[in-house]
Amino acid sequence: MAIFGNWLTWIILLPVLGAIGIYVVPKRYENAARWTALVFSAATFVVAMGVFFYILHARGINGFGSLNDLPYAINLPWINFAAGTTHFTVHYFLGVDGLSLPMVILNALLTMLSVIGGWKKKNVRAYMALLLLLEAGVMGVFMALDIFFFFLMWEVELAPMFILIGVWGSDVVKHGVPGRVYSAWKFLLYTFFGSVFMLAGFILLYFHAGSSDMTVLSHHLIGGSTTILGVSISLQLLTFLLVFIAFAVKIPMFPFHTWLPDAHTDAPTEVSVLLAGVLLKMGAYGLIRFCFTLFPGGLSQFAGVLAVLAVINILYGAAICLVQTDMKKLIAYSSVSHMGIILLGVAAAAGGGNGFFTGALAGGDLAFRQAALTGATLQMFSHGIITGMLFFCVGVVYDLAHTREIAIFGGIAKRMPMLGTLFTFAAMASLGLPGLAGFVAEYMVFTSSFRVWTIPTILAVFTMILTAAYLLWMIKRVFFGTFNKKWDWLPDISKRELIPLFALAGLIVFVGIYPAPLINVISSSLTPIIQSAVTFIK
Amino acid sequence: MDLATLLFWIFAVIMVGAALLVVGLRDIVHSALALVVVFAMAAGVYVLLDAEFIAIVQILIYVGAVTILVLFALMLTRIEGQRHTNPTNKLWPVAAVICVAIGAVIVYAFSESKHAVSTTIAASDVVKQLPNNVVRIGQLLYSPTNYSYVLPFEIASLVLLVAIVGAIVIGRED
Amino acid sequence: MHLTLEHVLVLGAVLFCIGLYGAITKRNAIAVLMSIEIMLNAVNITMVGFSYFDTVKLYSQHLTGQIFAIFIITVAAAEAAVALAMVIAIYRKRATVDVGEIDMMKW
Amino acid sequence: MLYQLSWTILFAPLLAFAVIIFGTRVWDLRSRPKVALPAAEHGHGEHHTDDHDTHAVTDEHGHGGHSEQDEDDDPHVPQLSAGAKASAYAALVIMALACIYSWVLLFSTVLHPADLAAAGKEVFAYNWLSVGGLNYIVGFHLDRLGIAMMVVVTTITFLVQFYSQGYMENSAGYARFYAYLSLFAFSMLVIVFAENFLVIFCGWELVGLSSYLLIGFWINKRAKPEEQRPSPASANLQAFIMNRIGDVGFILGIMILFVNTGSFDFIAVQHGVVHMDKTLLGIAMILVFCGAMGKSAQFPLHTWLPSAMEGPTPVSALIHAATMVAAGVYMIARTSPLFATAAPFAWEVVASIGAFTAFFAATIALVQSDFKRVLAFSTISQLGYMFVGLGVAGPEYGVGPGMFHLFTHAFFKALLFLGAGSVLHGLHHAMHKEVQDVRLMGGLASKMPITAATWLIAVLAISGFPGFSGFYSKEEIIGLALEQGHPVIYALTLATAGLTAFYMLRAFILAFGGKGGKFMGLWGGPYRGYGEVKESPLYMTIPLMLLVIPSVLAGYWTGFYQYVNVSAENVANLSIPALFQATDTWIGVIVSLVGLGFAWFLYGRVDLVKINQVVQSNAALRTIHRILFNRYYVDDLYNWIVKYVVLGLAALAQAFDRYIVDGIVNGVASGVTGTGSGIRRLETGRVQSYMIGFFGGVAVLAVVFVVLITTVWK
Repeated sequence: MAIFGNWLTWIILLPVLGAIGIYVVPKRYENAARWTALVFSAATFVVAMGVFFYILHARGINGFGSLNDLPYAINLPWINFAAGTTHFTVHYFLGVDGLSLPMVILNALLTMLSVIGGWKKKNVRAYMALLLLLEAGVMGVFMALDIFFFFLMWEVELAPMFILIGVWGSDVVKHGVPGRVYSAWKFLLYTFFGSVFMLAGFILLYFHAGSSDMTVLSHHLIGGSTTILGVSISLQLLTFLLVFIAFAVKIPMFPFHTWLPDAHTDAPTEVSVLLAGVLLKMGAYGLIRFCFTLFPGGLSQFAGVLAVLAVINILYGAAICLVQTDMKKLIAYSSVSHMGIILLGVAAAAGGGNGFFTGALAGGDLAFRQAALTGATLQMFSHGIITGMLFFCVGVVYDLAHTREIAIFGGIAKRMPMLGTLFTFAAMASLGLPGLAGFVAEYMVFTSSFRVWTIPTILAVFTMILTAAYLLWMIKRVFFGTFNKKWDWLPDISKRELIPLFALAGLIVFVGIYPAPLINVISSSLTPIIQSAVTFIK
Repeated sequence: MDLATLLFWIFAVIMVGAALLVVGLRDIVHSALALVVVFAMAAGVYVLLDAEFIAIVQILIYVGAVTILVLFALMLTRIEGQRHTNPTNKLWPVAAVICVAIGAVIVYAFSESKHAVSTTIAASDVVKQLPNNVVRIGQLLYSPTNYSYVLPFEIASLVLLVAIVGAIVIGRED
Repeated sequence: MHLTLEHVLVLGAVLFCIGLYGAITKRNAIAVLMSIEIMLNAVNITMVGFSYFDTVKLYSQHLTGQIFAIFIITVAAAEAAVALAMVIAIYRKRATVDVGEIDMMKW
Repeated sequence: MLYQLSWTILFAPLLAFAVIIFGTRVWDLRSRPKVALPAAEHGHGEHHTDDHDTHAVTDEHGHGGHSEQDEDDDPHVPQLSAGAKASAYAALVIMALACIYSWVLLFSTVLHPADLAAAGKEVFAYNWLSVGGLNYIVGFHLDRLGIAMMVVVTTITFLVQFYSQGYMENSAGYARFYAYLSLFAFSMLVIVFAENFLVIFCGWELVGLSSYLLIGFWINKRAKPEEQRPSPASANLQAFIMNRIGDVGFILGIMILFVNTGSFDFIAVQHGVVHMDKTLLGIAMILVFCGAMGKSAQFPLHTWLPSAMEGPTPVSALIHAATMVAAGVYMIARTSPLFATAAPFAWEVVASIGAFTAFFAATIALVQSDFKRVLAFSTISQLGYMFVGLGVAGPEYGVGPGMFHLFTHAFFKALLFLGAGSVLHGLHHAMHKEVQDVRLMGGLASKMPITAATWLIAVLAISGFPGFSGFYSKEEIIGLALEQGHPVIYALTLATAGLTAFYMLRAFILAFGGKGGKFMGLWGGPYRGYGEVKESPLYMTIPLMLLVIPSVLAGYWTGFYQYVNVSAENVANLSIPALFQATDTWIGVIVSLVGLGFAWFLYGRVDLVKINQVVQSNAALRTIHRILFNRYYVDDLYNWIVKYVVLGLAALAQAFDRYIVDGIVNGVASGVTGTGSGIRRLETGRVQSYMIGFFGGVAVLAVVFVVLITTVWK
């Protein structure tokens, strides 16, 4: 079977097999379940890295291709029927390029680390199995290149997430129900709300373009306009908006963001890590992969609004962080703020700009757009590892102290020096300290979007102050300052918990100091996208 | 006005009057007796319309069986000390409006509208090919080969069986 | 003035409406059932009328309307049996046959 | 080759940092005895940054008289482990080598100027990333400006590290301290070597990090509200955020330059801005200057520096006096060609803010009673001078005057701080608590003669006493202000010179002298504290003595002006003879002498208590004193803004989020469920009401149908 001859299939299949495997081992061997999960997630990671090195070996660092030139893919017909004159076809089409492969690797890595982090969870078999299923779903999202297959995977990912939050979440009562139930439903319904529009957009796209295949669609961008309730709207903008709502919910973009703080506060640690690390990236990925590639015209028309929303995301999220009393909620809102940078980058890459700077330069506007989009993509990756690390750190505190209330801690770095160090490190990375991963993307996006959207960028830069303020203030109140005797019994972080933190810290430093390889991988795939987009807009 | 029309009018007026009594009388037993009249008049109308078999069945089943059944049920569910055994609820004005509206629309539908079924063929024009149609009904119901309703008939008999069993199960004292 | 289809149909319609009125307004469950019987009869009359006044004479051989009526009578008989059994069962449980007090279908 | 390999200087401290963090510090921690608690398990392998260690796991009770609070304030170990000592030695050896190398570079460039092109030489670079046509390059280069700064950085870092062996004795975080110092040295050298705005910004943030870590070195130390002293944990937060505020301006400036020139490289930008709008360039440069304002603690971003004194004193000497705060000046000097191209208001803003800050900080320093805080404000004030020097010099004098003051100031200010540290160290041992209030000192000169003597020299140097280094650099700036036609700035700087002389000698006499001492109260006198004060160990006094040399002599190297690229004919105007011939020089000297004399007269002859009584009894003096003592209430203003405006807005946003945005979401949800349960009530369960619904619907539809048939569809 051709389908099993392709490693991409196995990237999705291995976690599923792992989930089944966990249930195959008898219930009393809990350790066996853990090791099964670890082995399968590690295997997935290895396969993902294998694909990376295969492409690297075959085509070089700049050869990660694009939709029209996929370095590694599999495309098989899957659903095919004709109703009257209408043909309906869906392909089993998986492929990776420089945009999706970093996300695939990130997902594999974070899942593996989450398995290690969640080693001691109660009801561990189900937990591990669901983590693996979640991984499989997200992998599918990142690799699917058929819009309906993508949609399917987009929905598949919801189920394990829903259960993970709903079962292992916190019991603090919210709106009259346990928080985990409230948040799980909020997460699910909110995402569904977006999905409905996405499906509508995809169907509209399908019947206008006649194909669900991304490579075909990216060649034949839809055009023209249509009339809805007497209002004439360009088809590009209409489909863009429909599809974008789903991504906006997932990113999450103001005003669709309120599910995120709830989901984060109520989710267990590892789920928060994955939620912030990869699930939010699904939205950003979709924005670039689908909206940017297929609806450049619509995106360009919308870019001004998007830039404003991005600034709201950035500043509003940061401002709210200042008054949070819960560590996890603080980090959740900081995610809102940081994801705004991605939006700003995308807006800058697609937007017409406000034309303050028009001087001819080497590379011209295009170079700045490219830098903005590459920065946004890099931000997806670096925010994933940094926020993942922050959540792991909070998780360690929570597991020991059973609270995340900032105010009741104080000076606990005295008892948890190692954790204090790593937490400070992660906070520094998050606030964009040079030499660490967060800085690279932020710097790229800000410096290049400044040329396109000057005023929004000027406003957005002030997040540097706010980010530093809320993160370091939180660190100060929790770890430094007068020692609260109540926490005299706290042990420091355990060796097992150190593994994910060290792994992420190493990655953060590497990306921060030498981002060129990652940038090359990403930009080799983004260049064709942005070029065709700019051509279309003109 | 020929005889058939005259008879029809007689039957119809009595029938409508009896039906009004069924829904109007205060004593439910009287209502049930009025219902007998309705059924009987219906049988008369069937005869007028060349449906002798239906008319016989009507007499047998409705006047004979259903009415008795109703009377038995009334007897079994008698509530002591109730003067109005057949009361009307508060919805009656609404119901009256709805009924009048529906009736008017039906009448309008087949009389005025051009979409309506339109026939003015008199009974005298009908060419009778058979002295009566009982044989024909028998063929239609039982003939296993020809164009017939044998399958629905069997299903109907099954429905009856189920109904009998169901009635026994439901009505049984536990 | 001959007997026309309109006569029959009007009769059926009037009977149907009377039955409907009764079915909606009567509080005694048995009265409701009786009203329903009236409605069924109204329909039967209509059916038989159609059968009689069928313009395409060829098909009058088929007597479709009358067959309909037979089936309706059959089902009506079954319905009456079951419904009355239910009324009696309910009466035994609740000591009432007032439809307004029977609201077991409520949420 | 000599120059090409200079990147080793840059990476040497990073090496030291890595060696300590991954090597000797782990050794140190593992060798500590584990008591009571399950001690912190320090995993092997890589931790990539700072390391807040466990101090108190090991015992404190050996030190009699240490309370619980003291243990939190400054945790100690009974004796340093081999690992801790090895950390210090590693840092010292590496820094000594770097220091020697940088001096070699200095001498060789002085002796053979032709060897190193004026534009400098790229010594190390790699492509950080490149996208489209834009290249983000991490590049380091070496030029004379950099060498001058590098000498300052490495020398003072080395001396401070040497000194810290005494000051940080038995500190539980000994190894950590050296790691941070090395990290700082690396970050500072990144700025020095930076070839483009990207790298200088990186260095900029990294020194911010090291500063953050070092100010907050005593992680659990408490605030002392009665002395208006914040806790280190608050002070470092304040420092970092204040710097970030400046950095926002900096990065905005960089962005304006970048989008107009498409490059970060200093040289390329310099070529690129020629075609740029001069006003826009001016705005960009002022934004860049904002970064310098943050880092160099210029008004209004100055409040973090006095708070930063909560860090260990060697740190104050190194970072918050000699090097890091001067990075702002260095950066402006580095970008001075851009300032020169920009509209003239850019330089004027720099000079004006510098002059105002110099005066402003000097007035505050007049009344401070905290020994270190006097020095902090004097640093702010002197940094103001440097900006004046850069701002007024104009194209003909270039960066020379400003940089020269940076150069000399670094030595004597480091000396002042290290001397202060020596005093505090002595008092800590005497009184078994941390004392920084001058009102508890007095007459220490007879007890700590070396410290006192070196301190006095530094005081004279900073006051601009003729013959000391400060005289040459400072009078030059004051003179230039007049010469280049900035009378207001001249007046401010001149007044500041007098104030500086006054408050520095005041601080000296309050600490080391007093009424009844020798030389009219200059030397010795009554000691207002308690306990037996002894001179500090040699580890601490040797750096003091060594620093005396440049504090005096650095001023005589007027070749410095030419060294940092001032054309030869203008250098003649800046030479020592020219300085001595100018009238305004002697005006400045007289002002300084008046300040010195007044301080000597007042504090050497009158009791401190008495002065206080006089001030308190006079309403005007009392008001002025209170305003100055509270630092013009700027800190309170900022606190107020943060507390009510910033946090208020944040709380507002939070409320908006919770009640409006989320309220709509939850409102929609409860709307749906509410509608559902409302509609549920329609389900009466009565068949007849359903029948009404059903047949009513039929009737309505039928009527509608009829109406349609008769009207529309006819």
